[in-house]
Amino acid sequence: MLTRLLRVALTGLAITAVSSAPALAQQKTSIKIGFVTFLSGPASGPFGVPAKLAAEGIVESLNAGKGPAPYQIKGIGGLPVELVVIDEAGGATKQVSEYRTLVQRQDVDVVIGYIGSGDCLAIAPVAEELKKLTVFFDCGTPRIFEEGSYKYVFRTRPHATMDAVAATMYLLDNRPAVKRVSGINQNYAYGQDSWNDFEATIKAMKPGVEIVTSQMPKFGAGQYGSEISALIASNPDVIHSSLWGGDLEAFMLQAQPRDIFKKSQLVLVAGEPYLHRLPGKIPDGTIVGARGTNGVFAPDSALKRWLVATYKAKSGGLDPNYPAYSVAQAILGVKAAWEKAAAKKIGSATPMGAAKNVKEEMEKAYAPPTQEEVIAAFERNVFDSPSGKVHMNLGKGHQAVMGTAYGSTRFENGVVKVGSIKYYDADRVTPPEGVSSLDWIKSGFKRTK
Amino acid sequence: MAAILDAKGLNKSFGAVTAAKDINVAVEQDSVVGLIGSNGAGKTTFINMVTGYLKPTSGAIHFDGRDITSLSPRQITQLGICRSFQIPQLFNTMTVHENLLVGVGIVAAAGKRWSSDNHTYADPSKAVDAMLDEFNLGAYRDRTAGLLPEGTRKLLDIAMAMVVRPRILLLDEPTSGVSADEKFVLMDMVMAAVKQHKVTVLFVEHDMDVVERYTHRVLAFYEGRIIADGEPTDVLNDVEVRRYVIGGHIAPAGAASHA
Amino acid sequence: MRIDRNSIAVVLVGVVLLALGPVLPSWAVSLLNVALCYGTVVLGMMLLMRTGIVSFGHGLYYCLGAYAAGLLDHFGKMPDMLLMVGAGAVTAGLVAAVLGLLLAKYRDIFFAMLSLAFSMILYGLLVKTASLGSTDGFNVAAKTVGGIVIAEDSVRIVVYSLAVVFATLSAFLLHQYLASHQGRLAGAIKDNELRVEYMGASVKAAVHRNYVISAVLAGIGGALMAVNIGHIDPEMTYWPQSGEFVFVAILSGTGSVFAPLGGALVFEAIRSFAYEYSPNTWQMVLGITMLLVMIFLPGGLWSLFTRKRGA
Amino acid sequence: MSQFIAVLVDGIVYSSWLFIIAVGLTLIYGVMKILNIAHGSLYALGAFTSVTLCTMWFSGGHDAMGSYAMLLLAAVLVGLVAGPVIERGLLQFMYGKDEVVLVLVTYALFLILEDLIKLVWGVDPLFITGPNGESPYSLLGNFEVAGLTYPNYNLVLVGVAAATGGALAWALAKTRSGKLLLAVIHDREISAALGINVGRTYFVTFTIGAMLAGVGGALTAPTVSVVTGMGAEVIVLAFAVVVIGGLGSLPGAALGALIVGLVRAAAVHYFPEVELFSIYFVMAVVLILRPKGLFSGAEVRKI
Repeated sequence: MLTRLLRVALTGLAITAVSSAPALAQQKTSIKIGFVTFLSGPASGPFGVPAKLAAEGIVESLNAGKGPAPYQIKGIGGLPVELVVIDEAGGATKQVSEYRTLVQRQDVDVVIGYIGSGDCLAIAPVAEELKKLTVFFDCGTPRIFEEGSYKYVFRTRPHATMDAVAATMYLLDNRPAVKRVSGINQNYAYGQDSWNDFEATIKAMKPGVEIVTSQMPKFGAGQYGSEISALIASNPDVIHSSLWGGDLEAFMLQAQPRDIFKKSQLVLVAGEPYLHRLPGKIPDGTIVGARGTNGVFAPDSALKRWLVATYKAKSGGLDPNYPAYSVAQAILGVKAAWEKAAAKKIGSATPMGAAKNVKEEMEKAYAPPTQEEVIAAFERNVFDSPSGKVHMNLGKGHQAVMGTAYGSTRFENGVVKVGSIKYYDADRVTPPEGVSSLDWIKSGFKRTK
Repeated sequence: MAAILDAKGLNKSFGAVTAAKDINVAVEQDSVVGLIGSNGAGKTTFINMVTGYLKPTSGAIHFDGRDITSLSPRQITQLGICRSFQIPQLFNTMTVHENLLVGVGIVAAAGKRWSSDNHTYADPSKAVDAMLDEFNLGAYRDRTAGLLPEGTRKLLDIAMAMVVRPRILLLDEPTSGVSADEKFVLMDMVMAAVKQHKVTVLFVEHDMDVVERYTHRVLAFYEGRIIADGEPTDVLNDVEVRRYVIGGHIAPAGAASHA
Repeated sequence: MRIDRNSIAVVLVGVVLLALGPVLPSWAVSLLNVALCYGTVVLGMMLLMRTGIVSFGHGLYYCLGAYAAGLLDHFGKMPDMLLMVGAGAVTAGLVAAVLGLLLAKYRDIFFAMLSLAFSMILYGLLVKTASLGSTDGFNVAAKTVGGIVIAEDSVRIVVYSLAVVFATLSAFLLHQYLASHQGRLAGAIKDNELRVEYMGASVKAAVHRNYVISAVLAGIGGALMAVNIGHIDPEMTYWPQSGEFVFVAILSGTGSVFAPLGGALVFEAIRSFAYEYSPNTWQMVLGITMLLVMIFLPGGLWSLFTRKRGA
Repeated sequence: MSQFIAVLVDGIVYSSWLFIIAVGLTLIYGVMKILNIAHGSLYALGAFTSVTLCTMWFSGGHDAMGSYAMLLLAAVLVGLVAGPVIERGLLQFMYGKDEVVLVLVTYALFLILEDLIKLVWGVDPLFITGPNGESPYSLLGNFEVAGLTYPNYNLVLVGVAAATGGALAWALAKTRSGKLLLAVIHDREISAALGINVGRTYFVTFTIGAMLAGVGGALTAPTVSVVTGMGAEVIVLAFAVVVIGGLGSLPGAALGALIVGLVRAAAVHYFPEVELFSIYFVMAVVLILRPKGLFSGAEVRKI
C-alpha cells in the first residue's frame, strides 16, 4: 500500500516537475529580479552574503522611496521590486540550469548576480539565447567582453585588469627601488590571472625586476606554513597577493607571527573587506585595494551615506565593503537605465491633441519600458553610484569603466585605517576597447590600437 | 591407455606446513576416482593444485599431455578441467536458471577458442533447461540461488561445473551437508550425467559407502602423502588406511560441511 | 539483438520524449535535457555497480568527454554536435582502456580511491592550464549536426532532441548488452568472482570491458552536457561531482536501464526546486532525501516499481 | 641546505596536522569499515566550537592561556555529543550494509552537517582573537631554525600528533579494551561469537574517532579563519593519507601523513607549480605499486 502510494507520488512529482507551466503573464505590477550570489561555500562569507544583505537593504529602501537623488522614484520606475535569491554554489553547470529556471520558470524580469568568473562566462551566452537582461555585479575576468559580444549582458563593475595595473603604479610610486618580487595567489583562474597581470605589469613598468617565487596554494588550502617559509626564504622586497576570504585571513594569521612583513612589502589587491576583521594582524604600510573606488575609497556623497546607512541597518552595524558597493552599482544601473528608458518614452510620446487615440497613446507612453528599450538606455549610459560615476564604455557599451584607488594601512586606536590614498583614472588602468588585457600590458599600456 | 591427467612429484608447503608431499597420480580417461583422507590430509590441496588455485612448490601436472602446472584456473577450465566446491560457489542473487546460463554464455561466447572439443550451445536457454532436467533441478528453475536448501545448492554447484562441458570433473565433498537418504540420489544423478558426457571424475568423499559404490579407484591421503592407491576394496581394507583414515576422524553421514 | 518488452519501452520513451520537446515549457525541456545528460553518465555507473564496483572518480570521463567536445569547437573549429559527442566517447574510451588495465585488478574502496586519485590529477592539470581557462573553463557551442547548420532559434530543440536520441540509444544498447552473455557476467562477477574464473571467463577482462563501456557513457554524457550547458570547467572532474554520480546511481537503483534516467530526472527536479525554495539549505534537503532512500528503499527508487514481482 | 631543513620542518609540521585529522578516520575504518566522509564535518564542528568557546573565554576577561583548555574542551564536546548522536541515531541502523553504501550514508550526513553548521554559525569566516589580538597560535612565542621563524604552536601540533599516535598504539597493544578492539578489527564475526560486545565497541570507537576529528579542528582553529566548507577541503586530503598508508592501519596513517607532508613541502619549496596535484600523484603511484596501501595485511580466501 505504502509502496503504491509512494510510486504514485513519485510519478506525480515527475509529471508535475515537467509539465507545470509558469503563471500566465499578467499586467505588470512589480519587477522581479533574480539575484544570484554565494550563500554557501568559501565565497559566501566575504562576498555572497554581504551582497545579499546589500541587495535586500537597497531594494527595501528603494521600494519605500527612500533612495537619494537621482533615485527617489519608488522601486524601479515606480514598480516595487521583488527579489528571488538563488545560491551561486555548485559550479557553472548547475548555475546554467538554475539560470534557465530563473528565467523560464520564475519568469524574472532581470537577473543580477554572479561572483564567480566561470559562472559569468557560462551564463553570458545563455542570457543571449534566452534574451534576458542580465547584469553581472561582481565577477572580474576581462574575458567576458574580450571573447564575446553580447546584447543582453552588462557588467556594472570594472574588470580585474586595473587591480594589477594600479597596484603596480602605487607600489612603484612608494617603493621605486623594488627588485625582488614574489607572489602568493590561489591556484584558480582569478588567482592566476591576478598574478599574471601583476607580473606582466611590473616587468613592463620596471624592467629588470626579478620574480623570486610565485606560490600557488590550492584554493581553500588553509595551511600556508610551507608557502610562508618559501616566501621568507626567497627574501622578496614585495609580496603580491590576491588572496581573499578565509584564505587571506588564514594566511595573515599564520604569516604575521613569522616576521615575514618586516622586510617585505605586502600588496593585497583585494584586501579592503578584511581590514576591519583583522585588526592588529595587518602590518602597517600594507598596500590595499578594493577593486574600484569602493568602501573606504569611495568619495563622500549622499549616495555613499545612503548605502552605508542602509547596509548598517541590515547587517547589524557593519560598514559596507566592496561587494555591497558592487551590488548597489548593479541595481542602480538597472534602475537608471529603466527610468531613462521610461522618460524617453514619455518624452517622445505624441503631444496631446495631435494623436487620434489620446488615451491609447498615453497608456503606451506610460507603460513600463520594454526590455529592448531598457537595454538601449543601458548601453553607454552614465549613472551615479555610491562609488562615483559609472561609465558603460567598454564592451560596446556593456562593460563599466571606473577609476580605482589604492592606499596604505595604518593601525590606529584598534582599527585599521587606510591613508595615502591615490586615485587612478579609468583611462590609465583599463585597456581600450578591442584590446585584450595582457596584450595591452605587454604593449606598454598604449591608449589606441 | 594414456593417462588424461598426470601429476608427478607434487609438493606443496605453506611455510612450515607441508600440505602435499611427493604426490604421483596418473588418472585414466573415463575413470571415477575417490579421494579419501581425514581433514587436512591434502585432498583439497590436490584439487586446488590441479585446478590452478594453488601452484605446487615443485612437481608438474599434465593434462592430455600438456603441462598445465603454471596455468590459471581460468585457462585450466578452458582446457576442460572443472570443479565443484566444499562450500557451494553460486551466484547467490541470480536464479538457478541464470546461474547455469552464465556458464552456457561463457562457453557460447568463447566459441571455438576453447578446448579441442567444439561445444556450442545453439539455444542457450534450452540448453540450461535440459541441464536442469538432467540434475532434477527443474522445480527450482526460477528460485534465487541464495535461498536454496543446502542439498540443492550442492547439486547446483556441481551442475555449474558440468555446464562448461569439462573432460575432467573434480568434486570437493559433493555429499557433505546432504542428508543420508539424499546422498545416493545425488550421486546417482551426477554419475549418470558424467557417464553420458564421458567425463573423468575425481571426488573427495568421507562416506565410505559412497566411495565403495561409485569409484573404480581410491586414493588415500595422509599428512600430504598418498598412502594407498588402488581398487576400492583393496584400499578400504588396507591396514594403514584403516588405521589413519577410516579409523581416524571421518565425518559421520549428514554432518555439516567443514572447512 | 533481443527485442523484449524493455527494449521496446526504451524506444517508446525516446519517441515520447522527442514528441514532448516542442510541447513542454522551455524550462521543463532544460530540466529534462540536463537529466538526460546526467542519466547517460549514471547508466555507466549502473553498469559498474552491477559489476560490483563503484568509482569515486567517474567525473574524469565526464570531464574528458566534455573537454574533447569543447576542444573540437575551441581549437578544432569543428563545432559539429555529432563529432563532439563522438570525440567525447572516443577520448573517454581510450583513456579508460589504458587506466582500466590498472584498475581492473582493484575492488571495493581501493578501486574507488584509485579512480578518485586519477580524476583529481586531471583536475590539477586542467586548473594549471591557463590556455583552457583554468578553473573558469571556456564556452562551447555546437553549430552543426552532421554538417547541417542549426538554425539559431532551433538550437535548444536540436540539442534536446540529440540528448534524447543519445540517452535512449545508450540505454537501449546497454540493455541489450546486459542481456547478452558478456553482459550477464557483470552480475556474476558481483556475486562470485571465483566461480566466474572457474567457469572459464576472465573477470579482469570483463571488469575492464565494463569499465571502458561506462567511461564511454560518461564521455557521451559529458559531451552532451557541454553542448547543453554551453560551458565546461574542471569542476566536472572534481570529487563532489563524481560523488554526485554515485549518489544518483544509488538513488536510482540498478534494476533497469530506466532507473538511471528516471533517477537523474528526480534528482535534478529535487535539486532544482531545493535551490529555488530552500536556497540556504539545499544541501540538507539532498542529504536527507538520500538518507531516506537508503533507509527505506535500499534498492533505490527503482525498487518501487519492481517490489511486487518479488512478493 | 637551509632550504632542505625548511622542507623538513614544514613537512613535519604539516604531517602532524594531517595525522591528527587522519588518525580518527583510519581508526573508524579499521574497526567499523566505514570510510567516514562526515569526518570532515566533525573536524569543522571542532573548529567552530573552539571559536565559540575561546571567544566566550576571552570576552569573560579570563587569562589568555586558558584558551588552550577551551580548545581541548571543544574537541571533547564534539566527541561526546556529535559522536554518540551520529552513531546511535544513524549509523547503528546501517551496519552490515555494503561499504560503498556506508560511504554514501556519511556523505549524506556530511551534506546535512555542512548546512547545519551554516545555520548555527553563519557563513562569515571566524577566527579566535582576544581583546588585544591574543591568539593561542602566537601566545607561546617563536622558535627559529635555518633563518626561519616558526611559532611554537607548531611544536604543539607535532607533540599532540606524537602523543595521540603513541597513546593509541599503547592502548591497542597493552590495554584490555585495546586488545578487544584489535580482535574486532581482525574479525568482526568471530569477535561477536566470542562474546565481545561489538555494538559497544563501535559506539566507543566512533566517539573516539569523532573526538579525534574534533581535536584536529580545535587545533586548526587558531591558525586559520574558520569558514564553511573547510571540512570538504580537508576530507579528501585525509582520504589520501589513509589510503596511502593502508586503510585502518595506525602506523599507515602516520607514514601516509609523513609522506604527504614532506612531498607537499618539497613541492612548495622546489616546484610550486605541481603542488596542486602532487598529493594525488603520490596516492596513485602508491596504490599502483601497493594496491592496498603501504600497511595492509594480505587476505586469503578459503575455498
